[in-house]
Amino acid sequence: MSEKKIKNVFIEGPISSQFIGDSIAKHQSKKAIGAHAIFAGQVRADEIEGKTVSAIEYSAYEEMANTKFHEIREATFGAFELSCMHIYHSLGTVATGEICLFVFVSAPRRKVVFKALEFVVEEIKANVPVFGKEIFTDESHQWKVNS
Amino acid sequence: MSEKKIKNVFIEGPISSQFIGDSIAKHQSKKAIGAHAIFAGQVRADEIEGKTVSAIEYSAYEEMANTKFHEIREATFGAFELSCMHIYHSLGTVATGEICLFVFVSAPRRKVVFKALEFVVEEIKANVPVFGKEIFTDESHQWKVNS
Amino acid sequence: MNLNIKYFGVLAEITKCSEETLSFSEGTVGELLAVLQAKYPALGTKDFQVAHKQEIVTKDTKITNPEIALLPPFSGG
Amino acid sequence: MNLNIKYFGVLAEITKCSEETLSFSEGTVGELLAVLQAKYPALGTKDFQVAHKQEIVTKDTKITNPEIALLPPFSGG
Repeated sequence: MSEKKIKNVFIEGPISSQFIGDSIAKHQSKKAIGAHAIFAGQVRADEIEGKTVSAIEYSAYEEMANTKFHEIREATFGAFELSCMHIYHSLGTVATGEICLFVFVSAPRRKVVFKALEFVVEEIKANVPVFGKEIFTDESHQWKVNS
Repeated sequence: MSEKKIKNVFIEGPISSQFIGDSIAKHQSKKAIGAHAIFAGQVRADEIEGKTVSAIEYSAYEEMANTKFHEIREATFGAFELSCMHIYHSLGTVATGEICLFVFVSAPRRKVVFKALEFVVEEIKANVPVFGKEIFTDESHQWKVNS
Repeated sequence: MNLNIKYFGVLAEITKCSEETLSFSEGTVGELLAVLQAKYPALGTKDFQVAHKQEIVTKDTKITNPEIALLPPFSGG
Repeated sequence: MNLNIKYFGVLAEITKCSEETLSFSEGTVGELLAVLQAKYPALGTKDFQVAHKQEIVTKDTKITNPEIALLPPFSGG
């Protein structure tokens, strides 16, 4: 593990499409970059036993989650030749259609960005202690489990 | 081949980060979508034999290129369970740091979006008659070849 | 040692709190879980992992740090 | 048949035009290329493909459509 400062990955509420656009814009001064790949997780209006999801309320064991995000970042930079990587995850309520996870990787050449993007997202799903409470339109809820 | 209308994929000049943000925003009403993946190709300031690229000037055999983009779109929808797919490519001059290719795929679930994104980008690189002229800072040029 | 036990997701619904302080003599994670399951029998019906020093640990891990978290299945992203 | 020959990228630099009309009796792509390479010897030094009906074709394809394009290596994206 490196001694780099552990960043806070969490954002209160949804991640706006403008935030994503602005993140891309910030990389346009980095002229060694040739390829960006982005993942955005959007809250689905799933129907479960006749009830429809209206939002997900995210909570997390934040200290551990930020440590895990940091470890994922280090492992990804170790495995793939990337120029930049950014991860943002929502906390609190994110309505259907809104974005709750934003992963952004950039590299000089394209080949690595697809694999790196998938790696980061799968690592987050598997190893980061974030918990989603699916709120139904009738205000009942259930705890989401990743598949 | 389906009889769907062939779209024009080309945009004159660079693709702005705001255009990408706005494209994401347009999908937030599609509540069956759970995952978006985006590829953005950015023009690199490559150094070649002591000269630095300042821009790429794109031209294309447009009719055939749009047909090929259409075929790629059909093949991708056939191979992966996607909700949406959008492809935009620049024509004309795109300076270093600016974006020349934007591929956007969306699906209910994440697993397919990484593979679909890579498939689309590789198909474009291999099969679409687009030609990039690398303009150096001293105004000389060379014709780019994809690797 | 006074332990600070944190509960997340459905586990916090069972315990009706997000964290609590518990006096615990030296021992393993398994021994702590026995205490907690006596206090909250419904915990036994749930799938969860235990984090100690921000790492997932097994039942035979000896507790050396006061912060312990009970984590239901992850569902980020 | 009058053919409309389109040139792209470095090939258009060699021919000094992006398209031209050429009278061509019936024949194959290979036969057309022999005519073009006689007119533009430098074409022989370049790597390119031929598109007929918006598909890449081989030299023995018979030309049945008036639009023919000479395409250097693709470099989109």
